[in-house]
Amino acid sequence: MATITHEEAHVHAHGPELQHQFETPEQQKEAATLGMWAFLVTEIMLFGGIFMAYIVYRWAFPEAWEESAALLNTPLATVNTVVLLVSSLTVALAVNAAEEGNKRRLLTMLALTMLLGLTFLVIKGYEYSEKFAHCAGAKDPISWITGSDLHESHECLVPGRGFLFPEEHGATGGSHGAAHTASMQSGHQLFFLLYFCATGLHAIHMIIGLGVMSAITIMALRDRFSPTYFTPVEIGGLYWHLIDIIWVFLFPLFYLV
Amino acid sequence: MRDFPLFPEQASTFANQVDQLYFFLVALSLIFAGVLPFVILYLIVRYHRSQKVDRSNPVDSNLKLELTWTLIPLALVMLVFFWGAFLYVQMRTPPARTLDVYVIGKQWMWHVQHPNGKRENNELHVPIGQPVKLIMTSQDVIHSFYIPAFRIKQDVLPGRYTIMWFEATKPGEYHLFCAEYCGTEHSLMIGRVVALPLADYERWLATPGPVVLPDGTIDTGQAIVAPSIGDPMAAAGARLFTNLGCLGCHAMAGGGVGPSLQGLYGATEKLADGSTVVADENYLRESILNPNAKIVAGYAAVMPSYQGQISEDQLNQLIAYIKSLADTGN
Amino acid sequence: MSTISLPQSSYIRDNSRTFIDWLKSWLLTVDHKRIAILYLLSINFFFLLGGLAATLVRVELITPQGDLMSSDVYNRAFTLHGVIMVFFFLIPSIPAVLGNFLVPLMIGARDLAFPRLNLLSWYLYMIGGIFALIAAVFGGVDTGWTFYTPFTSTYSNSNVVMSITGVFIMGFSSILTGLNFIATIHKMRAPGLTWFRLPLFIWANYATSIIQILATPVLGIALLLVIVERVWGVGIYDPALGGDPLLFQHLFWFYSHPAVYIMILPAMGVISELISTFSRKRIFGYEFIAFSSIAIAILGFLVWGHHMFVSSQSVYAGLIFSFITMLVAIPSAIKVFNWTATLYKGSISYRTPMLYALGFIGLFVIGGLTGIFLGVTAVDLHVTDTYFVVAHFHYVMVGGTIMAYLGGIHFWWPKMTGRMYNEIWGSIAALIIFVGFNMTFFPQFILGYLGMPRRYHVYPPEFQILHVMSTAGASILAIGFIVPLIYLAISLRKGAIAGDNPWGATGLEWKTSSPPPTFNFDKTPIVTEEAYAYPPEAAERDAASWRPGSPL
Amino acid sequence: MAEQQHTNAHHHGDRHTHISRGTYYRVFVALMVLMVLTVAAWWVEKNLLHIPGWLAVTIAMSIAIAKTVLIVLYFMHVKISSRMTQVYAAGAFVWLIILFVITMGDYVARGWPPQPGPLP
Repeated sequence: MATITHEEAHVHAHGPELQHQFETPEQQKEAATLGMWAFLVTEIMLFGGIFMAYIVYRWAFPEAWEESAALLNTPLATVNTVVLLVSSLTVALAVNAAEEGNKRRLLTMLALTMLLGLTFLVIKGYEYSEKFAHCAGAKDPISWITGSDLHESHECLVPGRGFLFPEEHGATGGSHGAAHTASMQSGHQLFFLLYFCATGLHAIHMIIGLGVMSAITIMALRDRFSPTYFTPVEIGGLYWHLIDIIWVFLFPLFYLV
Repeated sequence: MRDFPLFPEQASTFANQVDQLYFFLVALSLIFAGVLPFVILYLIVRYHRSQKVDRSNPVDSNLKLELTWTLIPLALVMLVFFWGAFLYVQMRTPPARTLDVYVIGKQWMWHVQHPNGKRENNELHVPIGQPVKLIMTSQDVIHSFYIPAFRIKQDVLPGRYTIMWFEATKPGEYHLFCAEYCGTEHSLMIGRVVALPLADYERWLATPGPVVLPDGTIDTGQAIVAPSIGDPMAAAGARLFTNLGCLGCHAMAGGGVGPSLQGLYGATEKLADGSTVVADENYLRESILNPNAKIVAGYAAVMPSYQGQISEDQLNQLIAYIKSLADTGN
Repeated sequence: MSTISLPQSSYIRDNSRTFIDWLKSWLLTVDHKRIAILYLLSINFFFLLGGLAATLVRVELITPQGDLMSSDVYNRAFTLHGVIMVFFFLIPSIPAVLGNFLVPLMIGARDLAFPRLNLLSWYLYMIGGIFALIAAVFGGVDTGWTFYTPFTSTYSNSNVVMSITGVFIMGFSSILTGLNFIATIHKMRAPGLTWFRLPLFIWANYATSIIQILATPVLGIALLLVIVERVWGVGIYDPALGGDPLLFQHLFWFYSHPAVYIMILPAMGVISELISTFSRKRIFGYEFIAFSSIAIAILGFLVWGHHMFVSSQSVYAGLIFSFITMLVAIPSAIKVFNWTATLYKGSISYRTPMLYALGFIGLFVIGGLTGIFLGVTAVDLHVTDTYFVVAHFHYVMVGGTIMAYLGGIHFWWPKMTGRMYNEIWGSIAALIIFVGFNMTFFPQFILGYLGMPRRYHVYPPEFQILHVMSTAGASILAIGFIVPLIYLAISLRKGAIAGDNPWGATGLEWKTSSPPPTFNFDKTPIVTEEAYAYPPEAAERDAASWRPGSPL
Repeated sequence: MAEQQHTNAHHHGDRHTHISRGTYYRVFVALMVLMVLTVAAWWVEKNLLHIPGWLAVTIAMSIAIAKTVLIVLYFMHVKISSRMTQVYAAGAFVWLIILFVITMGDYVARGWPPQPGPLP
C-alpha cells in the first residue's frame, strides 16, 4: 500500500488552493459553481414563499395594495434600484478583473461594490426610519432623533398593534367610524407586513453579501487569486447578483403598484 | 362484554357508496399486498442459496414486463380516481333544497342552531331522509366537523363559512368528533348526532330547552315555533336588521343608498369592477363584515363594516334572514 | 488486507495524545465518515427521545380516560414525538448518516465537495436540536408537528417560537447536505463512473437532494412568518386580521409532502443495494428504478394538496391533486416489482440486512396501498385526520424508512467499524421489529376506518381493545429497537474482524479497507463496469458453494 | 495524475469562452433602459391614462423578468456555463412557477375571499 496520501501528492502537483478532495482545479471550480447555484435555488425558493404570500394577498386586497403602495417612497427606491444595478455591473467587472489577473482593478471594483451596497443599506435604513418616526409621532427621522416636532400621530405604517393607516388615503373617506376597524385595515397592514418582511430579508442578505465581499477583498489583498484561481470572486459575485435580482422584483411589486 | 366494533355503522346515503369504493380498494390491496408477499416468500425459499435449482440465464431487464407492471397499476388507479372523483363532487355539492343548520365551532364545543331558532350544544339532531346542509364557521382556530357513521368530514375555519351536507338514513345516535387538532381539550370537543324520523325531529324542534350561547350567556326561554309556520332564526335576523338600521339604506322596494336585498340570495350580482359574483353565504358574510370588498355596480362604497359589532351568532341570523327574503321573492 | 486484524490506519484511528485532542479531532473533523458517525450518534439520540415520547402516548392510550396524564401533557408528548421524529430523525436519518458515509465512497471520491459545509450542517442540526430540546424541557409545545395556524400563530400558549426556530435551523442543515450531495455527485465521480453505472443508492440520494434544496426553504419562510405573526401580533395567517390560515397549509405542505420523499427515497436506495447484494444478482430494471426515483421527486412536488381535501380547498384543486397523487403511486409500484423480480433466479441469503429489506417491501406495500386510499378524494373525506392516516404514514415512515435505516446500518456496519455484529441477534431483532410493528399499527387502520380521530387524549370506550393491541405491539417494537443497540455496541469490542468485503458485494465502497482510510482510496479507482456487476453465473456459484453450516 | 482526469467533460469545449467587458457595459445600459421604462410606465398609468391592473402588472413583471434574464445570462455567466448550471438556474424559476400556479389555482377556483365557483 502506498504511504503517500493524496493530499500530499496534490499539494505538490498543484497550488495550495486545490483542496484535498478534488483532482483538478477545474473540477473544484465547477463543483463550487454548481454548489453555489444549488444554494441560489434555495434562496430563490426562500423568497418564493414571501412572493407567494404577496400574490395571494394582492389578489385578495387589490385596493389596499394600491392605496398602501402610494405611501412608500418611490423616488428613494428608484435611486436604490440604480445603486444596485450599478453594483451588479461593478461585481461583474470585478470577476472580469480577477479572470484577467488585474489586482488593482479587482480591488477598485470590490471597493466600489461595497460602497454601493452600503449606500443601498443607508437609503433603505432611511426609508425604514421614516416609517418608524411616523409611528413615534415625528414628521421625519431627524426630528424623531432630536425629539422635536412631536405631534399626535395620524399614521403608523409599521405593522403591529399601533398600525394606523391614514384616513385620507383610504377609499372609504372619513365619515364612518366603523370603517377603521382592524379588519378594514388588514389589507393595508398585510401590505406593510410583507413589505417589511421582504425588504428586511433582502437587507439581511445584503448585509451577508457585504460580509462576503469584505472577505473576498481581504483574500484579494493577500494575493490569493490568480487568473487560474478566482472561484471565491466568482461565487461571491453570483450571490451578489442574486440579491440584485430579488430587488429587481421587489421594486415593481412594492413601489410601482 | 364491551362491544368491539370492527366496522363503522352506515347511517347516511354516502356511507354505502364510500364503503363500496373502500371495499374495492381493499380488494385491490389484497391482490397486491396479499399476493406479492407470497410471491416473495416463494422466491426467497426457492432461490435460497441452499437450494439446488436452475439459476442459469438470469434476466436483469425486460421491457415488456416493466410496461405491464406500469400500465396495469396505472389503469387501476385511474379507475379508482374517477370513481372517487365522481363521489367526491357529489359529496361536495349540496342539492338545491336542504334543511340549513348553522354550526359554530369554538374551543372546545360545538354550537348548533336550527332554522326555527332551536339551539343545542355538542349535539346535532337531524331528520332522516332529508338532505341537511351545515353552514359552519369557527370563532377561533380550525376545527373539523366529523361524523364517522355518515363518512363525512369538513374543516371549520374562522372567518368564513364552510359547507357540508348529508342525508341520514337510519335513526340512531352517532359519534360527532372534532377531527382537526384544536388545542388542549381537542379530544373533548365531541358530541353526538341524533338522527330522528321527520315527525320526531319536528316534535323535538318544538321543545324548548336551556342552552349556553356561544358568548357564555344562558338562553332559557327559546322562542320556538313549529317548523312549518315560520323561521324564527330569520325572524331574529329581521329584528336585528331593523335594530341595526340596515333598512335605512337597504329599502326592500329598492331605490335606497344600498341595493335591495329582496331575492338577493342565490342570485348573480354584477359588481362595480365589471365582474360578477354569486350571492351565497360567504358573499353575504363578507358584505356585512367588509362591505367595500365587493361593491355592487351602481352603488357607492359607503357602508360601514360590522366587524366586531355583531357576533357570529347574530351574523348567522342576519344571513338566515337575507336568505328568507330570497324564498319569498321567488 | 488480512481478515485477522483491523487495518493499521483508518478514519477512526488518529494519533491524538490527550482526550482534548481526540475530542477536537472529532468535533472539528471535515472527514465525511467521521461526520457521518457524529450524525449517527446524535440522530439515534433523537430517535430514542422521540421513541420515549411515543411510549408515553401509547401508554396513555391504554385506557379511554385520560388517567395517566393531563390533556396538556398528552398534547405536548405527541407534538414532541412528531417534531423530533420528523425533523430530527426521519429527514436527516439516511442521507445524513448513510449518505454522508457512503456517497463519496460509492463514487470513488476522497470526500464530499464541501467538507466544511458538511461539518457546518452537523452543527446546524445540533443547534436546531438543542432549540427543540430547550423548548421541550421548558414546557414543551402543544401544536402538533404540523404547526397549523391560527392555533400555532395565535392561540397556543407554549414554546412555539423556540421549537419553530429549531426546525428552521435544522432546515438549513438539510439544505446544506442536499447541495453538498448534488455538487459531489455531479462533479466528483471517479473516472469511468457514468450516471448509469452509479449505484441506485446514489440516484436515490440525488433525487432526495433536489427535494431538499427546492422544498426546505419554503418551509423556512412559512415558519418564519408564523414567528413574525406570534411575536408582533400581526395577521398573516389569522383571519381575524385579514390573513388566510390556508396559505400556511399550502406553504407547509409544499415542503412537507415532498419531505415524505426525502424520508423514503434514500430508503428505497438502500433497499436496492441490499436486494441486489443478497440475491447475488444485478438488480432487475436498473434504469426503471433510477428514473422512478427522479419521477417521484418531481411528481412529489405536485401533490401537496391531498393533505387538504377537507380543508375547504377548492373542489377543482382537490380533483387535480388527487389525480397526480394517483400518478405518484406508479413509480413506487415499479420499484417494488423490480425488487421482487430481482429475487428470481438469485441466490438468496437470509442475512440480517436482507431480512430488513424483505420486511421493508412487505410493509412499504401496505403503506403505499393505503396511500392510494387516502389519495382517493371520497374515501379521504372519511379517513383523513383519523388513525387511518396515522397507521398509513407509520407504515411508510417506520415500516419503510426505519427498516431501511436499520438494514443499511447492519449492511454497512462492517464497513463503518471494521467488525461484524452478532448475526443471530441481528435476525432475532429484525423479526421482533417486524412483528411488533405490525401489531402496533395494523389495528390502527381498523381504528381509523371506525372513525377514531388522531391526537385524541380520551376516546370512546369501544375503541379500547384495538388501542390495547396497538400498545402491546408498541412494547414489542420498543424491545426490537433496544436489542440492536446492545449487540451493535458489543460488536465494537468483541465483533469478528469483518475484512474489506464481508458480503461479497460489488460497489466501490467494498474495494477499500474496513474501516476505510481517511481519504477513502489509496488510489483513485477507475470504474469500467456497471453497478451490481455480478457475472451471470454469480448466483449459481454462490449456491454451489453452500454447505450445511454456512450462513443462511 | 494524468489518468485521473475528470470524466464529466462534455462542456469542456466552451469553458474558456468568456464574456468581454464591452458586453457587460452593453448589458448594464440595457438594464438601465429597462429600469427607466418600468418607472415611466408606472408614472404614465398613475398620472396620464388609466389602464387595467392586470395589464400594469404584466408590463412591470415582463420588464422585471427581462432584467433578470439579462443578469442571469450575462452577469452570472449562465450563458457560458455548463449545461447542468443552466438546468439548475432554470429549475429554480420553474419550481417557483409550480408553487405559484398551483396555489393560486386553488385560490381562484375556491374563491377566497368568498367567491364561489360552480361547485360550492
